[in-house]
Amino acid sequence: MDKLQLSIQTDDFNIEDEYQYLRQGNSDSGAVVTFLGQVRDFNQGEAVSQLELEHYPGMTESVLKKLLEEADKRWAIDRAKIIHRVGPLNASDKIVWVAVASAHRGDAFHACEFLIDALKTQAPFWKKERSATGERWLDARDSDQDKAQQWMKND
Amino acid sequence: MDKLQLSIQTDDFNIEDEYQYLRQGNSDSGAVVTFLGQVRDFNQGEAVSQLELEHYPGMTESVLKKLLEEADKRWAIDRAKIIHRVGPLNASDKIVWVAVASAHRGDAFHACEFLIDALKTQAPFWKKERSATGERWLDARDSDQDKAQQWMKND
Amino acid sequence: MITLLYFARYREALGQEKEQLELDSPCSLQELLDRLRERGEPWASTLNDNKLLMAINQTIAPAEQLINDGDEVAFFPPVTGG
Amino acid sequence: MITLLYFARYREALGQEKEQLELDSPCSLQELLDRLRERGEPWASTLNDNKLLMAINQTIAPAEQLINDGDEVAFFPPVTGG
Repeated sequence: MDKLQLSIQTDDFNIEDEYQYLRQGNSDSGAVVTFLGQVRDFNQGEAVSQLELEHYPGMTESVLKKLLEEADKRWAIDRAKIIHRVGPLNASDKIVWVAVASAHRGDAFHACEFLIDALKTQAPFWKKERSATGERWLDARDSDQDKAQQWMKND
Repeated sequence: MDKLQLSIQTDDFNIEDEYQYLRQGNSDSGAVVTFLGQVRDFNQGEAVSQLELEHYPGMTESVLKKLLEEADKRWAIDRAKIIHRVGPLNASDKIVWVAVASAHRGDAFHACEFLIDALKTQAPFWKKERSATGERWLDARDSDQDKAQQWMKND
Repeated sequence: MITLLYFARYREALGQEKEQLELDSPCSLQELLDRLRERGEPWASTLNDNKLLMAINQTIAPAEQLINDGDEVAFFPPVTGG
Repeated sequence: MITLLYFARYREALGQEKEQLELDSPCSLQELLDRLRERGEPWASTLNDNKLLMAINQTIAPAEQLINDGDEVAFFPPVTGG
């Protein structure tokens, strides 16, 4: 089993199954920290709201692979996995899951937060919101850039 | 549904089910951060290893409830849950799960890490290891005390 | 009457998890602890642990805190959960 | 021959996700960008975005980087995944 894994997929996934996969043959890790990003209900009161996730196939995988390798260099990691969904998603659907297993919970927390912060500013995904009133591409947030910068200062 | 939940139980639990429960009627939270602690294989090479989890019923619940309330005061939390197992556990079994849902991922990360750090030094649980060579009560670790202290400095 | 509870390695060393005790007059946790140690072994050595923690009614309490009739007093080593 | 890719709002505004272009001689990303803008609308305004990002062969690249024959060049707005 690969220590560092990633999957770009349209289908939903089961977190318990993913967790079982992460710890398979890996009883050294006492700690597993995960981040899950889900579709927020951005149109409260409106009947329909949907998110469309576009990405740059090939570049996405190569960016995420580099981020996993960087996390692996900076922290003590036994296993790490990123799942990111693409295509149409509905309110409360899972979008992204980042999981890090480690013998040290501090490392698991740091690596997991680094991965999601870096993913948000570096991985080529784009979100479009659709509702009854129309559709719009989301703008990148400065707060995400700030979070990502923090990890470089810590080098 | 209560915003802050806790469960002390002997049975295993399904993380996907718990996640569904956390987000039920809660589409405001874009971020869910979880910590899972599992039994490490502390006797590599030995055939049998088991962990026995003892706790102080009543006090356990009251300490965890206070920690959840403190986390809720310090960070923007939509839902939080702690599950801690007691009784006999085997290698790779889940021991503890801490989950925090928030509109802000930074808050979810901080609250989750605070909860597990505080739980480890304040909640009345005790671990005993059993293996073919005998059994022993685990000693508290100074590193856990140090981590817990950090959160007080940040007040 | 107060209730005493022992957990983890103390429970095992003392061979009991619970006992009830009559308090003549209000006393502090420290005074109770001294009284228990005076019973001899295994009390003397088991409760002679500088890491020992005490709780009154399920809240950690300092050695000088007074115990009242009806209280639940617990003795336990540093916690190791999570 | 190089391949150009457009993503997200650029793809929609330009009405295409991919095109192929003959390069007369090695040129920089900036020179390519200028050439595309000279096509007029919708190119001129769509690619006149100070947040525009460019990649060569799936790696973000600065405007002065040279493009070689056979390269895959992509134009896209700031990313919003996760």
